[in-house]
Amino acid sequence: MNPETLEASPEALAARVPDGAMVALPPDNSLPSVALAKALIRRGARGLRLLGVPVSGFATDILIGAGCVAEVQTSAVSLGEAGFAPRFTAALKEGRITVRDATCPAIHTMLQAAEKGVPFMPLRGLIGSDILANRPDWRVIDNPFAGGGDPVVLLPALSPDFALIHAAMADREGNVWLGRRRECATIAHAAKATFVTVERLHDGNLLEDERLAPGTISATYISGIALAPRGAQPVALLDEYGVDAGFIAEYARAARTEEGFQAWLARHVTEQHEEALA
Amino acid sequence: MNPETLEASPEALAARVPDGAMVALPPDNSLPSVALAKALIRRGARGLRLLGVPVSGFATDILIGAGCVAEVQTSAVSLGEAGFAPRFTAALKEGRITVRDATCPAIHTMLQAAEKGVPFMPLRGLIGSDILANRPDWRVIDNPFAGGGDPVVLLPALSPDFALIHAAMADREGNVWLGRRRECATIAHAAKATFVTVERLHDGNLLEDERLAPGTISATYISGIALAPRGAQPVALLDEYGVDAGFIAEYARAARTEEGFQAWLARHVTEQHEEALA
Amino acid sequence: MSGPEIKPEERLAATLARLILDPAAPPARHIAVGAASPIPAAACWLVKKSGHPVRLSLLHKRSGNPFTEGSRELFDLTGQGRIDLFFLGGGQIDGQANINLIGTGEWPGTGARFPGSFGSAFMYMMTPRTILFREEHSPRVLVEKVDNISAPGLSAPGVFRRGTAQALVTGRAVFRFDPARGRFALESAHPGEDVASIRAATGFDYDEPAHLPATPDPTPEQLALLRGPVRDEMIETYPEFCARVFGAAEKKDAAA
Amino acid sequence: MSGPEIKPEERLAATLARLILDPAAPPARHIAVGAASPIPAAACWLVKKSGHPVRLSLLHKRSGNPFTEGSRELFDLTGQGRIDLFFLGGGQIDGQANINLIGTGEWPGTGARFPGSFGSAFMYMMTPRTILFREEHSPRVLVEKVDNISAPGLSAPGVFRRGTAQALVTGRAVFRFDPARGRFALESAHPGEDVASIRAATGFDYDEPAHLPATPDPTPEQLALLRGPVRDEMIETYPEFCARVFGAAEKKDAAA
Repeated sequence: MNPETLEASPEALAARVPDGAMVALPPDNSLPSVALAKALIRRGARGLRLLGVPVSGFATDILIGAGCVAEVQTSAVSLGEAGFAPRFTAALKEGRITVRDATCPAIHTMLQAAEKGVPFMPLRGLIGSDILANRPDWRVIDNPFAGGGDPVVLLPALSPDFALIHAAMADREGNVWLGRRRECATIAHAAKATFVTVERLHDGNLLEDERLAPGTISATYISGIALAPRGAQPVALLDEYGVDAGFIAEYARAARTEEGFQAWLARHVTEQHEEALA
Repeated sequence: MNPETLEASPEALAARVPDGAMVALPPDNSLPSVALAKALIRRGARGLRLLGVPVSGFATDILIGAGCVAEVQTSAVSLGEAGFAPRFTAALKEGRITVRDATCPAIHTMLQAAEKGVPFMPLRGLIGSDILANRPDWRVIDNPFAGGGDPVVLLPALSPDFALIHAAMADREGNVWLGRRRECATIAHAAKATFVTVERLHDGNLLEDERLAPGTISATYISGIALAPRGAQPVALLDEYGVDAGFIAEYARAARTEEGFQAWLARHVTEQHEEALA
Repeated sequence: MSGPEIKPEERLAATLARLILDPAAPPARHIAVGAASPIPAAACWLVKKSGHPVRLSLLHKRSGNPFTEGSRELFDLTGQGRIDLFFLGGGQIDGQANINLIGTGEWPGTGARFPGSFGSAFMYMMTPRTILFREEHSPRVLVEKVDNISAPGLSAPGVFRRGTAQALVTGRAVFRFDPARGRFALESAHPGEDVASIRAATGFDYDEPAHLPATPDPTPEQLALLRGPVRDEMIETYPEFCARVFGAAEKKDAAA
Repeated sequence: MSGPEIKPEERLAATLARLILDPAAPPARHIAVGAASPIPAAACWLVKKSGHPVRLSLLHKRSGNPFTEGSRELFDLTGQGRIDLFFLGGGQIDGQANINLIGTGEWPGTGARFPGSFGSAFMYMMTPRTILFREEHSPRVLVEKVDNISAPGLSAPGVFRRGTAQALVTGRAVFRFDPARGRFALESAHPGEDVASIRAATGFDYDEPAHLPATPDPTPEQLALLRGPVRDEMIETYPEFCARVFGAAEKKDAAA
């Protein structure tokens, strides 16, 4: 592995994410790095522009609650069975964040355009939705391959500054295995830098193993890796551990109020870490 | 597996490919079904329009030599270390086939447009190439996201009638495992029907296994499967067997002449099969 | 089995299954079901366990997730025309079958904010059939005109669109949608409801039959399937729903 | 080791390595090498084994193929701007650095047909640096104007392009390309060649220095690397080349 790729901890990766950066996160149960979100909170990150690929969940809500976020671009913010995301909703109401609503395939498409190195990509649908009406950065052209009168939306390429992913394992070359959650590969291809927390290191080269290579992101795209066992919790990691629905429901209850959220944050993010370091 | 998905033999699949169909084939060592190409020759297929994704090799050359092909759309036809593809070259010279030259990423892009259900997709490069000048079906527009004066090529979606792939294994649900050769997944997504020959059947559901799922194409896209052990030979199959360079070199020598090719064909495709049936 | 009483969720699942199998509609060979939709999922399993050869793609099913390109694959599949039927809900649904998953008040939801549009702005237009489903049936949800359009029920001529709403199923009734007229028609009311109670609970205008049928009960065969094989398929993804509707779970939640 | 004699392929590999490391050119952090290119591959391995931190993506390397999206990934990587240097050849190469992989005569190669353009029409324009490499140096290959343009050496103003040819290396000489002038300049001639022999073998016009240097020999260190660690890396992909150039293979061809 490139010597600077393997960092000592999620904190060391978080220190490399500057305030104001555009940070892409996969949704709950699709390999967001909750460990890195917590490390960003602990370092007091400010002004982050979050991108939900294509929707946002637990990690986004705690980053918003902790005051790290200026803008969220996403197709939805939700805690799944635990309901609406309380800190997102409160921050939107109070005007503390800018929300740029999208729709799931549009987010995938903008990243695919960046992955391909093209300035835009078309997408069907969308016409007649107020999402389009509120996205001056999206355009409608007349499909040049039709005889005329076939409007189609063009979406601009989107290249996040950072993708933050939690994967099952990395090898010493810096390759990362995340199995079937291949939208994470597209995020990594589109992002300027990708930081990955992993459960464990893998002996041997993931790309040399025909069974593991298909679920691997090549080290080419990976700028930093840190070990963070259980780093997706409370959300699920493939078949390795499931979602902790009780924990998220408890969070949803606590985070209904600012005070409740701050107490939850102290207990589960700030103090817990200080205890671990002590 | 859907009862009609598993066929008794490659011949049964070949019988379902009508004359004149557009047939997509991956290149040598990227999982073309040579077994299906041979079965198409034995059934006397005519007028096929072959698509090399993105280039063409051994299977294309024998199909052309056997008179099955009317048109080839590809970025190159080559036997790799064994040199030019002799039957392709001869047929082009004699005007027996139409060649539509493309360039590798353009073929991927046209299939990705079909995969996404959009009428076109842009691609950088190409401007100034005679490939573009000879493709009236490709268009240049001014990038609507730039201030003007940024020409970019738009390529139309391309949906082959059939994709013919050789994979390592299929399960009884009709899912197919082909590992890291994920361009085959894009071909299957874009094609109207995908026929797959496999080395063997796999017990259990490939999509339920987190280690195998990332290299699996879902049965959703698969219209027919047949067992064909060593069905990629003489080209390679992942880590299961390598390319038989000597066999291909011998083919390249034999196929320099029409007579040499016909003798090769009788020995390796027609008679061999009759012996196996006897 | 949890006993003979028919739960409202069971009736809704059977109602959705009947709409899925509607012989007048285009065939539903492949149905996708979103994450937070246990009743539509139950309806799809009921169709499948009744012996109909339908392919189900259940989003966020942890085991046997059908997608290997991540969540992008659902939208690509739909773009390809391979998904025949999808379910959508809405914080608001209006009489032209527009849905609002954004929020009330000014954009982007200065009144009540909903989670967001998910893939609706694409799925609604690219799927031949959509069944709108929302248990809450009130003037707050079923409005004359949505405050914000996540996905439109109707499109201008020339705009590419494969289909729109087939029907709207709520906790009180079933409506059919006629895209030519841009208008719902009440088809049946669930037990306990009548013409007047539906009218009072609905914020948009709609057509009404001279005689309003009751939404049928699930058949005993359907109930047996729901409480047996359907529950078994759903328990991993929706443990709380299965416990509440179908009775005590026999399998353990894999995530517990 | 196969002995002290310097093979032409070894000189070419060392020459390409020197061009890769040219401090005046943009950095080559990630180089991709096409399938049928053993000499450029040897040059890249020589750079890497000399201790320079370069990432190599070797197409069609059966073991350790770096791509998990199939061959599309090379083009996506290049589109992203992550590939710094690529090698291209040509059935014809002309004085404006246009390359022809299509064929001679009318489109699509009614004279001699070549295999086809591969990814050249994209790679040449999207890579900051391209080294043109063709061992045959004759008026048949190096022509005044190519019959068909697979990929252009120069683009009209406004056409998006990251770079073009840095140099042209043949079995006889090294040329530098000046995109501002659209013209090659002879830089050095390999042993056995001189100003007149190069001029006679070249179909296009080019600039020539007052005193023509000889292309340097590989250093003893470079030869040791080529015949040892470089050969070991290449033997699986290019067994015949390794046997011919570097001497008897110690490893068995995996495909045999």
